[in-house]
Order: sequence, then C-alpha cells, then structure tokens
Amino acid sequence: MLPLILFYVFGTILVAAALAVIVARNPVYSALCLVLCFVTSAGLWLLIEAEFLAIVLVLVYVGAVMVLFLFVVMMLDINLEELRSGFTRFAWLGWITAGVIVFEVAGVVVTRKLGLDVMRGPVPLLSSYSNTQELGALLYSKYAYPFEIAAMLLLVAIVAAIALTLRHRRGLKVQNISRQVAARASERVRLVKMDAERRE
Amino acid sequence: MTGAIVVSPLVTGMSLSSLLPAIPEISLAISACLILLVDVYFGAGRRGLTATLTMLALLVGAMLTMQYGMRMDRILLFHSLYVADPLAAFLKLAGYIAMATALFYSQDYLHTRGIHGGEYYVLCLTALLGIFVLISANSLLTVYLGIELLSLSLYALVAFDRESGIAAEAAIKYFVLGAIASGALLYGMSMLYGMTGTLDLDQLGTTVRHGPDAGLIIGIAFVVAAVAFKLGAVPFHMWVPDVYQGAPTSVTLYIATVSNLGSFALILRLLAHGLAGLPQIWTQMLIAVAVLSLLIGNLTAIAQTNLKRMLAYSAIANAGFVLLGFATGQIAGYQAALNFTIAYVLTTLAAFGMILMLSRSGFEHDEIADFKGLSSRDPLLAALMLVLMFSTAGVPPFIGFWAKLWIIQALLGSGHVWLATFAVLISVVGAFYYLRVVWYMYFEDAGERERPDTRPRMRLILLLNTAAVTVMGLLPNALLSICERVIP
Amino acid sequence: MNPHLLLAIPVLPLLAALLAGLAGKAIGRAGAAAVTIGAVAASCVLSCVVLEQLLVEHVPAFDGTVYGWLVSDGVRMQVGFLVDHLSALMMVVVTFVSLCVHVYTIGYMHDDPGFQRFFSYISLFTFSMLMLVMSNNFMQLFFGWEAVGVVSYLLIGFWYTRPSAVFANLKAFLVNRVGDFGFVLGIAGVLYYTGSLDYRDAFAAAPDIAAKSMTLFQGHGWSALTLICICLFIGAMGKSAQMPLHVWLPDSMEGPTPISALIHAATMVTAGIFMVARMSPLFEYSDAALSFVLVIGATTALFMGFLGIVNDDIKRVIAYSTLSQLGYMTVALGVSGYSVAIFHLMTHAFFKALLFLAAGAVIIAMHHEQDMRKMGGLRRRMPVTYWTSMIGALALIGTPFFSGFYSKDALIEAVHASTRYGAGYAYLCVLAGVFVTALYTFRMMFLTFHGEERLDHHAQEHFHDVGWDMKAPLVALAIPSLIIGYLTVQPILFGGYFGEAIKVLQAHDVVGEIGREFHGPAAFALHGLLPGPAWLAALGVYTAWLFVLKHPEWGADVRRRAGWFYRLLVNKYYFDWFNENVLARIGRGLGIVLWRGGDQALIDGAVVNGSARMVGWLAGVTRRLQSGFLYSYAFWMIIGLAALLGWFLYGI
Amino acid sequence: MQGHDWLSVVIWLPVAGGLLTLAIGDRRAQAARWAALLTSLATLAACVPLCTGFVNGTAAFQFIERVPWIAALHAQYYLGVDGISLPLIVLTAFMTVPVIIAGWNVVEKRPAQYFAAFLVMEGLMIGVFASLDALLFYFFWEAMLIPMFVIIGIWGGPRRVYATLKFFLYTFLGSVLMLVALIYLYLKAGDYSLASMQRLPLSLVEQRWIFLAFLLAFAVKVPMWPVHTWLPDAHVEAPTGGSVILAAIMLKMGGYGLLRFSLPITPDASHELDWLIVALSLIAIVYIAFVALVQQDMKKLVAYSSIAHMGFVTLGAFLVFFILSATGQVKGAVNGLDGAMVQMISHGLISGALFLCIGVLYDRMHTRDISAYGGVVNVMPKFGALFVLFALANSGLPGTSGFIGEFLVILASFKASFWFALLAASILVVGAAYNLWLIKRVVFGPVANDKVAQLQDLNGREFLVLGVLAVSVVLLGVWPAPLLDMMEASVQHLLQQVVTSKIPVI
Amino acid sequence: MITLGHMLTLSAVLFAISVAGIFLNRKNVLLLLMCIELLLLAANFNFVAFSRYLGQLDGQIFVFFVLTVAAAESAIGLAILVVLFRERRSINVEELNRLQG
Repeated sequence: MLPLILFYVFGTILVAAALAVIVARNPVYSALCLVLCFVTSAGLWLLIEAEFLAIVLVLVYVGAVMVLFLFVVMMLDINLEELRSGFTRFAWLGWITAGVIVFEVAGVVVTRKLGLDVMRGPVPLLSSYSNTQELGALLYSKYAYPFEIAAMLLLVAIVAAIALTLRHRRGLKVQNISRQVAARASERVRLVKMDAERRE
Repeated sequence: MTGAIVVSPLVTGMSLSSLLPAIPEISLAISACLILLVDVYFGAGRRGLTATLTMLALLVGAMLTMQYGMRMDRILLFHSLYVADPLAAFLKLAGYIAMATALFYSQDYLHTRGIHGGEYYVLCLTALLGIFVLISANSLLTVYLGIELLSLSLYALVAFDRESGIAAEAAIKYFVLGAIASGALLYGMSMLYGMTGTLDLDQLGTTVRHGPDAGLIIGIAFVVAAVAFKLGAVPFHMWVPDVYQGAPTSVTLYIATVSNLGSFALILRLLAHGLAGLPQIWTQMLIAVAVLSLLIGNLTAIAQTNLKRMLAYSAIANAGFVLLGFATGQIAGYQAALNFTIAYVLTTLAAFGMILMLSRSGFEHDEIADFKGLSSRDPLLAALMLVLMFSTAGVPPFIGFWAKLWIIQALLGSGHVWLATFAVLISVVGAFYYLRVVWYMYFEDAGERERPDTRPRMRLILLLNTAAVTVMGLLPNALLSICERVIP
Repeated sequence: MNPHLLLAIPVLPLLAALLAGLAGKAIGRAGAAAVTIGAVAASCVLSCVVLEQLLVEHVPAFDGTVYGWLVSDGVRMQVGFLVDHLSALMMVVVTFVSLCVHVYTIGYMHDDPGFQRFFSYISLFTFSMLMLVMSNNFMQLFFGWEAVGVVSYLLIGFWYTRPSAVFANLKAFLVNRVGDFGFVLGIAGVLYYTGSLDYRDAFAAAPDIAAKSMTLFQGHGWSALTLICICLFIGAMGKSAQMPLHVWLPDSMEGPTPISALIHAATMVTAGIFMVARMSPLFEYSDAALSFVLVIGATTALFMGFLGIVNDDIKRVIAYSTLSQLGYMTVALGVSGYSVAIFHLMTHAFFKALLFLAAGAVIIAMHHEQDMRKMGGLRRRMPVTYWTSMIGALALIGTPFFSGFYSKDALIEAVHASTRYGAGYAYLCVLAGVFVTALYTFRMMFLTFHGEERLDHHAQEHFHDVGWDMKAPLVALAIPSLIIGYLTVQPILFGGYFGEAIKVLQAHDVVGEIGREFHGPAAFALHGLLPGPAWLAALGVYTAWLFVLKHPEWGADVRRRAGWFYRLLVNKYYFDWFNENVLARIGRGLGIVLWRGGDQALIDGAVVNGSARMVGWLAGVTRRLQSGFLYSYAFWMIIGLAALLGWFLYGI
Repeated sequence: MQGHDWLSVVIWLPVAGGLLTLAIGDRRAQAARWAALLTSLATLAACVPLCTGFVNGTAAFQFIERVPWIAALHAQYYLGVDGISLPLIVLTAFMTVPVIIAGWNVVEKRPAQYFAAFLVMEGLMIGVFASLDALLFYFFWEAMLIPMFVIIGIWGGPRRVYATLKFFLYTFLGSVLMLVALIYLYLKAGDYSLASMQRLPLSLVEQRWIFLAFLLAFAVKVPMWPVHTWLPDAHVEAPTGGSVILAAIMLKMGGYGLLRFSLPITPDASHELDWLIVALSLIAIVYIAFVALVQQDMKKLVAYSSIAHMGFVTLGAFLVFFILSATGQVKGAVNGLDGAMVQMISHGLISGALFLCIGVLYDRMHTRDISAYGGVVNVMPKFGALFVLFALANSGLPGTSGFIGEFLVILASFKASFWFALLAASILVVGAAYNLWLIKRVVFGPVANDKVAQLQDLNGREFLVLGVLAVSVVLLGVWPAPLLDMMEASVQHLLQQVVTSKIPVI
Repeated sequence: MITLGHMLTLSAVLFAISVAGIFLNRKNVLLLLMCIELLLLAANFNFVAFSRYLGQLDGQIFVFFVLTVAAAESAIGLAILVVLFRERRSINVEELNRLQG
C-alpha cells in the first residue's frame, strides 16, 4: 500500500512540476522545476527497484545537464521581460491536442490494456539481486557495440560543442611579436599620395 | 529477408578476424579519431590537409569494405545487434562514394567561406558512421544510436557556418524538431519493447505476427512518425525547407544525399524488416504520409524562388515516392525504393554540386533567378542542369524515369492502382518546377550575369556525374539488377 | 477504240498546260500560245475522230481502265474512260469551244502580263473537263469535277489584284464546295449500296437500290436512291449554278471574258447537266429526285431570267442568261428529257460562247468598259461582231431555224408532255422564260449595238475594233450557232443517237413522245412559227425595242411603278445579301463564339489555365503553412502523430 | 530481311549526328549546318533500304531487331516495322530534311543547338514508330518532349515560355496515365512486348480503364477536342521548324498510338466507347473548322486546321464498330483505316509545307498577322503559286494528297451513318472557306502596303524545299497506290484484331 | 501495488505535457530544450517500467544509453543556442522566422 501512496505523491509532484516547467515565466524557474521532475522521477524509479538508473538520473541529469542549462540561462543574459508574456491565442488548441494525446495513450492503456496485463506488478527480485551489477555485466558484454557507439556520440558532442561555440573574436587586437621583430625601418613609414580633397 | 543466422562470435570469445564484417564502421571510427588528432596538430598550417586525409579515409574505407565487407550471405555480429548482408555492403559503398563526391563538390565552397576546419570533416565522418550503424542495425538500440549519431553530427554541421545569419536558425529548428522526433521514436520503441519484450529486430519481426494490439499500434505510429521525420515526409517535413535553405550548401548536399541512404536503411530495417509481421498497419500509415508528401511537396515547390528550398520540397515529394515503394509491403517495392533512393542521390549530388560550383564568395547562387541565361553563359553547365532537372522530373532517357517507373510498377503489382495514378498525376504538377529551372536557363536573357568561373576538375566530375545519370537512364539494367540482388 | 488515243485527248492539254505554266518564261508568249493551241487542236481533232468512229464506223463504246489509282478494301479507285455517244459529243463540244477560246485569247489577252499563265490555265481546264466527261467512274468524275472548279477559281481570280475578282473566285469556289458537299455524300452513298465506284456497277445496281430505304431520322425511311440522287444533284446545283447555289456565276464574270465563254457558259457550268444525264440510269428510278430537279430547274430558268432584264453590265446580262438557260436544261433533265438537255447544252455552248466572245470583243474595243449604258450604236463600228452576236442572240431566243430554236422548242415540248409532279409549274416557267429571254437579250443587243452612241470621251478616243484573231473565233462559233440545230436535231433527239448512254424508262419517255410528231427539222421549225414560244419570243423582242429604242424614258417609269419588285430584282432576290450578312456572319460569329468562348474562355481559361491557377493558389496556401515558426512546425508534427494514432486506434 | 539493323541506323544515326552537331558548336555554325544536313540526308537514305526491302502483303513485322534491354523489367530493345509504321518513319526522315534546310541561315541564335535538337527529335520520333516494346515506345515517346520543349522555348515567339510549358505539361499529363496502363498490362502479360499485350485477354472493366488511359495520352497528342488547346499556342510560338515537326510528325504519334495500342489492345473497350471518339472527332472537324475560320494569325489558322484534319484520322480509325453494327459486316472499315493512315501522311506533308510557307513570310516581315499582308503574289509569284497549291491541298483538292484521306474517311463514314458523313463532309465547305479566305487575304489582291511591296521572292533554298514538298504532295495525290499497297496487309490484320473480342470466356 | 498501468499512464501524461509545452511556447527556445528533456523522460519511464514488469534488463540498458545521448544532445543543443544568441541577440521563438514559405 505504501508504495502506491508514495507513487501518487511522487506522481502528483511530478506532473505538477512538469506543468510548472512549461508555464513558468522565468526560465530559471523552469529549469529548477525540471530538476524537481527528475528528482521525483528518480524516486519513482526507486520505487520499482531500478536503483541504478535512478541514481544515474540524478547524477547525470541533475548534476550535469541541468547545471548546464542553468549555466546557459545565466550566460545568455536573456531579456526576461520579453520572454515573459507567455502563451498566445492558440493556447487552447495546444491544450486540446495535449489532452487528445493523453486520452489516446492513456485511454488505450486503461481500456484496451494494450494487449498486456497492465495490472500486473513488477517481477519479484531475489534478495541477492544487484541492479547495478546485472546492468554492468550486460553493458560490457552484450552491449559492448552500442557502448562504443555511445562513446563516439559523446565525442561528437564534444567536437560539435567546441566547434560551434569556440570563437576567435575578430577585431581583437593582439600583438604579433614575430612581425614586430621582423619590421624594417624602410617599411615603417609609407608615403601615400592623395588627391586634394574635393568639396562636396 | 531471411538468411543463415550466424551466432555472434562475441559469446564464444572474440577474435579480430571475426569482426571483419564490421570493418567499415571500425575503419571509419578510427579514421575520424585520427583525422581529429591530425587536424588539431597540423591542420591549421596546411590548407586542404584534412580534406585530403578525409578523402583518403573514404578511399581506404571503401577498399576495405570491398575487400572484407562484400558478402552474399547474411551474418550477425555483436550479439546480433549488428547485421552484415549484401544490402549493407552496397549501401555503405554507395555512402562512401556519395560522401566523397559531396566533399569533392564542397571543397571550394568551404574554403571561400572559411568553414573548412577539421571539425567539419570529422563531423561528416561521424555522420557517415551513424549512417553505417543504421545500415547495419539489427536492434532497436542500434537503430536509435545510429540515428542519434547521424543527427547530432548534422545538427552541428548545419550550424557550422556561424557567419551565415540563417544557419543557426535552421540548426535550432532542425535540432528542436529532431529532438521531438527522436523522443517520439523512443516512445514508440518503448512501446514496441514493452509489447514484445525484445529489442532485436529479427525477433521483433517474428513476435509481432500475432496481431495488432493497441500498444503495438501506438508504438508503430510513433515509430512511423519518427521515420517520416527523418525522411522529411509530410506532416513531419517542416524542417526540410528551412534546413535545406539555411544550412551551408555543402551541408545541404550532405543531408540531401548521403543522409538519405541512412533514411532508406532506417525504414528498411525498422519497418520492412522489424515490423514485417504487421505490415497492414504501417503500410497504411506510410500511404497516408506518402500521399500528403507528394501533394504538399510538389505543390509548395511551385511557389519557391530559392533553388535550395525548391529542391527541399522536391526532396519531400521524392520522400513520398520512396515511402510509396515501402507502402507496397512487398519486396519489389523495397527494391524499387532502393533504386529510387540511389537514383535520387545520384541526381541530387549533381544538382547541388552545380549550385556549389557556381557559388562564389558572398554569393550563394541558390536563387532560381541566378540561373537566368546560363545556357548562353555556359552551355555545358546548362545542358548538365537540364539533364538533371528532366531526370528528377522523371522524363526518359534519364535515371529518374526508371526510378519512378519501378515504384509505380511495384504499386500496381501490389494492387494500388489509384495510388499509382495519383503518383503519376502529381508528378506532372511536379514537372512544372523542374521545367522552370530549364526555362530560366534557356529561355531567359542572361542580363548582367557573368559567365561563371569554374574549375575544370569540378566540371569534369560534374560531367561524369551527369553522364552517369544519362547512361544509367539508357541502360538501367545494371542498377536495377543490383537492387534486385541486394534485397532478395 | 484505242485507249492510247483516248488517253492522248486529255493528256495533251495537260502537258501543254504544264509546259506553258512551268516553263512559260522559257518558251515565251508565242511558244505558250502555240503549244496550248496545238495541243487543244489535236485534242479536238482526236475527239472528232472518236466521234466519227462511233458514228460512222460503229465502233462499240469504250469502257475501260487506264490507270489504277488505288485499291482500298477491295474498292478500286481508278482512272478509266467511258467513251460513248454522250461523252464523245461532250468531248467534241468541249475541245471545239476550247479551241475557239484559245485562239480568241491571243487577241484578248494580248497585253496581259499573265499571258502564258492564262494559256496554261485554260489548257489545264480543258484537261480537267475532258477527264470529267470521259470518266467511267465516280472517283474520276469527282476529280474532274473539283479540278474544273479549281481552274475556274484560278481563272476568275486571274486578275488577282482586283479585290472584286478575288472575292468572286472565293465565292465561286465556296458555293461550288457546298455543291460538292452533297456530291461527295452522293458518291459515298453509291459506294455504300453498290460497293463499287464504277458507273457500270452502280447503274446495274440502280433498281436494287431503289428498293432500299434508309433511315435518317428515327422511324422515317427514305428511299436510298432518292437520297443519293438528290445528293448528287446538289453537286450539280453547285456546278451548274441552280438556285440557290447560283450566286457565284454572275460574280464569276470578274474573270477574263474568254473564261466566261469557255467555263461559265459552254463547258464547266454544264458539267452538272452532263452529270445528271450520265446518271440517268440512277435518276430514272427516282421520281422524287427528278421532281426536285424539275422544280429547281424551272425556278432557276425563270427567275434568273428576270435578273437579266435589270442589269446594265453586258457580261452579267449574258451570265444571267446562262443561268436561265442552265435552268432550262435542268428542267429537261427533270422530265427525263436527258437527250434534250444535252442537245440544248450543245447548242447553248456554241451560241453562248459566241455571245460571250462577242461581248468580250466589245469590251476590248471599248477599252474595258462593260456598262451598256455607255455603249450604243456599235454595229457600225464593229460589224462582224454585231452580226455574229446577232446570230447568237437569235439562237438564244429560239428563233426558228437557229440552233437554239430546236433545242429549246423540243425542251418546252418535252416539259409539256411530261406528267411528272411539278411539270405544270415548270411548263409555265419555261414559257414565261421565253419571253423574258427575248426581252433581256434584245435589250442588250439594242443597248449595245443600236441607237445613238453614248460612248464617253475616253472610250471615244481609244476605241478600236478588234483584230481577226478575235473575230475568227466569232465566225467559227457563229456557224454552228446557226446551223447545228438544224443538222443534228434529228439524230440526237429522235434518232436514238445516245443509245445505251442515256437510259429512259418507257413510262418517262417524253422525248419519244414528241418524236412521234417530228417530221424533219424544217417542219419542226415551221411548226414553231405557229402560236407558241416563238411568238412569245417575238413579243419579247418587241418589248425590248419599245423600251430601249422607241421609248427609252419608259424604263424609268416602270422602275418607279414597280418599286419593290424592281428593288427585289436589283438586289438579286437578296441572295447575296443573305449569304453575306446572314450565312457568312453566322459562320464567323459561330467561329468567334467557339474560339473565344469555347476554346479560350472555357477550355483554356477555365480548365487549363484554371487548373494551373488552382495549383498556383494551392501552392500559395501550402506555402503559408510553412510559417517559419518553430511552434507551428511542432504543432503540425504533433497533429500528424495524433491523427495517425487516432486513425489506427479509433478508426477516425 | 532479318539481320540488317537499318531501323537502329535510322534511329541512332540522327541522334548521333545531333550530338555531333552539338559538339561542333555554335561558333562553327557553318560546319554544324552541314553536319546536320548530311545527317538528315543520310537518315533519309537509310530509309531507302527499308522501303525497298519491305515486303508488301504480309502483316508480320519486318526488319526485326530484338535484344534484351532491361532484364529486371523484362523489357527488350525490340524494333520492327509493318505497313502502318514504315510510312510514318519515312515521313519523319523526309520532313526533317526540309526543316534543316529551311532553318539554314534563318536561325541565327545558337544554330548548332537548333539543328541538334531537330536531329535528336528525329531519332526519337522514329524510335516511337519503330518500337515493338511498349516500354521502349514510352521511352522514346517521353524523351521526345525534351527537344521539343527546348525548341519552342528557345527559338519561339514572345509567348514561348507559356506555350512550351503548356505543351510539355499537357502532353506529359496525357502520357503518364498511359504509363500506368502499360505497366498494368506488363504485370498481366509478363513482358513489355506489344505482341503479348495485344494477345492478352482482358475483362471489359480493365479494358475500359486502359482504353481511357491510352486515350488521354493519344488524344492530347493528336490532338482531339477538347484537349487540343496546347496546339495553337505551341504552333504560334514555335519556330518554323518546330511547327513543321509538331504538325507533320508529332501529331501523328497520337494517331499511330490509337492504331497500335488502343484498338488492338482494348478492342472491346474501343467498341464500347467508340461513340466517344467519333463524337469528339466530329466535334473537332466541325467546331475547329469554324474556329479556324476566324483566326487572324496565319499559324494559328493552320494549327486549327491541323486539329480538324486530325479529326479525320481519329474518325477513320474508329468507324469500324459503327460500320459493323450498321451493315453487319466490316467491309468498308478498311477504307476508314486507310483513310486515317493516308490522312496522317498527307497532313504531314501539307501542314509542314504550309508552316514552311508561313515561315518564309515571317522571315521577311516578322509578323504572322493576316491583316499585315495582301497581294503577296504580286511580288512573290513563285511563293504565291506554291502557297495556293498547298492551301488547296489542305482543303482536300483531288490530285493532291489531301484529298485521298478525307475522301476515304467520308466514304467509310457514310457506311457508319449518313450523319457522320454529313458532318465530316462539312469540312469540304468550311475547310475551303478558311484556306481560301487565307489565300485571298494574304496572297491575292493589290499590294497591301510598302512592306509587302519590298518582299523578295523565294530564294533557291526556299524554292527547293517548298518545291520538293509540292512535288510530293502532288505525287502522293496522283499515285497513292504504293502507299496503300504497303499498308494493306497490316491494316487488314489490324482490323482482324479489332473485331476479335479479348474478353476472357468464363 | 504499483502496476504497469500506473507507470504507463504517468508517462503518457508527462509526454503530453512536454508536447504541449513545445508548441505552446512561442517565446523561449531554452524552454523548448527543457520540454525535450521531459519528453525523453517520459520515454525513459516507459522503458524502465516495461523492463521491470517484463523482468528483463534490456530496457534499462536502453535507458542508460538514452541518458547518455540526451546529455550529448543537450550539449549540442545548447551550443547551437549559444550560436544563435550570439548572432541574433535573442532566443525568442517568434523572431526565428527568417526561413519560411
């Protein structure tokens, strides 16, 4: 019974936080609500005994990704006033569509049971079961190939992020020592012959 | 689509030789890393070093693939996450060639715009790697990772020209929509996984046979939406015109051609193979999407003034044709779709190559009006463009004709008479905008426009490319029988 | 008969025409004239030889093929000759008149730059006409039929810089084409019912066809033969200028006068008469068709004559006279008096050609003045012309002993004897026609040759009588105009001259009927002095004398009194007005409506360009969907997804 | 007979010559002209063995060439001719020569490309007539649009872009459905060869759809009312050579298609829907003739007259069933088919000649407006004579080729129905009206204005071209027997196919 | 007991909210990126749930990779955003319409 109560508590928080993410007027609030979403999700995953992923979610998402978000929010120096005005006149259409999707998916889950026994509980686990260990074993044997691809992916992310954001500012005045050293007296002064300025 | 299933060597102990079928991916990954390193240390000093190395890498990769990757049977590697079959080898070779050609066309363009940093080539290589992963994917997971590897590289490439002014807009649109699509893909995959309990495409193909459960339908719908997005089919096409126009032309070329091979593989592996047990659902969906694509793509293209954008809508319409091939749910249709894809890639390479070649610093040459009077300024280029346009319009004696012909034949063969009729009729509408390019080139005065200054070797390659379009149009048998052979 | 000889008759003029036409410059004027005259003379001689063979040596009629044109589905279309008494007679007439005209032309066209061209045309015409009359099948008949039409077209428009000439030739061709339209249908009908285009087969099948009926409208059967005959006769109406297809003939006077004599009096316009006579085996089986012929002919004979009275153009008067005389011939056909028709055709050919040539001589002498009101008293200035044309005029009005008398009187008798439906009306018409003929003929004669000279200054100064190159043909034609009737009335009409060539059913044999009362040409002429047509003619001459010479002021008076009738005549019964203002306008109006309304507005505007505009509009709409806003892009994706889900989950 | 690849020669020789001409380029225009002329003459010469080697009296295809082409689609490179296609091939080869000569130094803008386009066209058009494989046929059929598109678009008049796009899209729209039908037939027959398609049993429903698909393609090409409106525009805007080829050859493809595809492949549907064709043909004859009457532009007038005359082709081809039901036998139907064929050949010569005549005038005055002319014969007697000849031929004068086709079709249509014949024969009047009215306004009359007064008569080159055509028109008119003999067996065979039902017996 | 149905419904709601967020938001691109994170979370929920209720670990492995990819994706997305901001001085969605039509 307790898990169920906890589920509803976490679930409510999760949904509320998710809603807050999309309606909040300040991106910083949104980001923080998103953090809340992830944390409650981790809680829910713990409830169904997927500890490793729950931990990773908090570590990777909350610890890295959301910090990155916040970092960017701060860095971009966005004019918050301008972004604040919120939804526009087609909002109702958006909500209806969202409602339809919920209805379609959830409706199918509830009424048609997906063709599965949706009311069944999780498969019971042995007491010696270690989620992390099992995952690890699988990851480094069967899923070695995807693991390598993921590595490439991260490499791409690094390369791309650097390539896109690293910039050599133009117009930045820097000394070029070698040119200074190589300068010759004859080249220092250049006489330019110009026509007399014409009056407009 | 069945073949001898060879149990992966990874279980029994790994030997390097057993990994040989995966040599294309391996060589590509290694060369990407190497080139990155070389570029970091030597790239700045030597202009063109990275480009040369990349070409070399492609050449070596292609040769290795020819040497070790060509096979007539179907084998599975990495715990059947990876499949190597004739189709994969063929597509990968095509990928090498297409990318090499694309890079060749792009060189000058990249230099004049100062975006020839080593990262560009590395990202192109990783994108190709993503395509290869897709091509050889035999599990939902590898499909997903392949798509992401490809997409992430492309997002970055689209935004690569930071000076352009519209590239970033295109990139952010591409990114956001792409992320939504991959979210949808994931959601769909999760449903498929939940309903069948497996990620393996072979097993998926055999398990879903028992009937359309609601969960499967949800999964399929989401997956189809994602696939349609990748291919640029209506109504998931919105990114296509903006990205085609906004991205640097070299990247557009890449997206339009090389990445299309990946999209083809995606549909084939995921839908045609993975969901082979339940074709009645996804073929119907594909038909709906394809019809819309043909309609919207061809119609909207008419209203375009920008050639890249017009080609984008043309790509949408062509995606409709590819999807029609798949919508037959029959081998003949898949073969036709493959043939269409290859023909399309070949033609589009040259079309974008033309834009690239004619562009100069600060001048994209991507408005249709820029082609005015080209026939008097440069008869050869105009003639080549004419061939390309008529080929895309599906007029014999060019390759595009056979591509469409086979799709229509497949449609008729599977009883979709009305669909075939619709397809041919809408392609008449489509012919108009291709003709307009010819019209501008041949029937309009050049005005102030100058004779283009082009490099001979570019002209040569473009000539060869167009010659291929023509020769394969006159003698289409070779390509058609390859398509028949690789999708048995 | 030797087919090569027969072949030579039409081919010689053809070769001459080609030579004169294509190499006109090379052989020069004299050369062209010599070549064509030589060829036509040879044809004429050969025709006479043929006639002689038929008449004297009693060689059987020739009916054979000389050239296979094409074979389609077993239908043989070929060039073949049927030379019997009928066609031999026509050949002689044609070549003889043609020869005269050729000779006459030397003088008439002396100053014309198109001299060689003219000779080429008339030789070509001779060829075409010979092909027409010598034919043994419908195909070739039609060929000759059209060919003479074309040459006539070219010749009417010979002076192509004159707008009126160009208009006239167009009109002539078109009206003829209306006739051909029927003619072709008739030929098609013949083929349909007989499976062959040869006369022989068609004639043999005539009784069978007569028994067949054809459904044109639901439930109304027509006798197939009547339909065919009427269709064929419509062709004849065009060529022989029967009402209402007569309108082209007066206008055709725009052509040079030799042409008027040759084509529009003597030969081509009689082709229709000849054709019906040739088709007598068909027409004989259809009373309805013959009645139709009769009524049309009678109407033409009388009402066209009226027009001659009010016209002041010398050539046009003769043209209306021709129309009227053609009407006479048609009447004869209509009462099954084919031989009479041909006989009248022959005599008419001579005297009418004579009249035309004489008129031409006057015109030349008057320096191209055709208005009779500006002539007068010319008999002193050009006696030869006067006397020859007087012979022609007397022949025309049917003065006893003149050639025209025999043919016309026999014709009137035949009509009188006929019991065919419409014959009574026709009889009245032809009788009244005699008076009218005499009236206009002598009005013309008096105005031209008698009275005081009314020549204007210009004509006075330039007046010169014509040379003997033009007078000789007049004389040559005057002789037969005078005597041919007397000589030939017996054999041709009553001597069974035509034999098998013309078929008359026993019940219709009006000529045979009057033949029973025939006792030699002199008696026939004397008989004509009894009250009857000849008296009417005399009355006509007297009236003309009264009005023209005695009391010239009466004319104006009559004009005033009979206002509407006069206007009707002056306006030629408003046929031209109707054609130009109603038919032509309807045609053009229809064309414009179909073009602007049908093609441009409906098909092109609404459908073709309309669909293009529709596509363009749709393109604009779909283009606007691509709003450029991320959220709308996402929105469409989601809508698409929701739609897919909804469709497949809930079947929406 | 077999073993000589003359058909391939006449197809690919002009194409190769065209590419050669293109390669010679505009800078060496004179060389390009000669190359083009020699190629076209050589092609015409290559037709000689075709004609001399052709055996009359058999319906079998001759000069067959058959090699595999696309194994994957079971398509072959399969050529052959019979009495229906050979005359059209010869016509094509024949008409290209005057086109080249007529454009000799008149075309100043990119001459090499101009000649090359016509040569390539020639090869492709011959390919259409010689193909016995439906896919090959379609291949040539569509490919031909490209050079024509370019010809009208580059060398055309002021509204050339509109005209050429209309031309292209119209004909493209027409033919794509034919492609669908062909593929459908292929899927049932197993290969693309015409013979197997003609043998294939088909239900009435299938036939009906296939027939309509074919009809659209061919009707647009012919063109039949109401899908004819591209033609006046295309003709008016096309350069002289383009108009000539368009009228002389391209339109014939529609008629050829009806004879070669529609009738033998879908005889029952043809039977069922023949009223449609006949009605449209008669409308074309009457309606279009009236439209031609009121044209102010010479080319438009001739263009409309082409539509009316092609109405005879379609009428003649589809009379057979009416004749069958009216008379209970097929006798006479061959007249219609023969007439249709002769009309095609003859119209090719005459309309080509007329367009060349108009081109002659246009080259001098740069207008085609009838009202700008008048009295041309005064200054151009030779031209006047030839123009009048062609106009008369166009109005179906006996002794010229224009007569035979019309006459045969009218004869045949009488067998079908009196009213058909009546309407068809109306062309005698209206056709003469528009042709001669044209002549009256352009050729005859006094010299209309100073410009006309300064016209030069035909030069030697023009006279040669028009003279040769005049001779051909007259020759065919007085000696048509060889043509009809050549066709006879094939037409009979066609008739046999047409009256044999293909509906499978259940 | 927390059943599969609970988890799936929750994920559906999450998915719908994120979708709504994506196309309701017309001001801030950053927010779009966050919504995408929510979207991925929803999918992950499904995977985890199915994996647990099917008793096999493949789904969780998948989630592991998704997290990795998502991290990489955010990095690139933010990088593009930065480029965009530098160029336009704005990340307002409504101003991102230079490419249209």
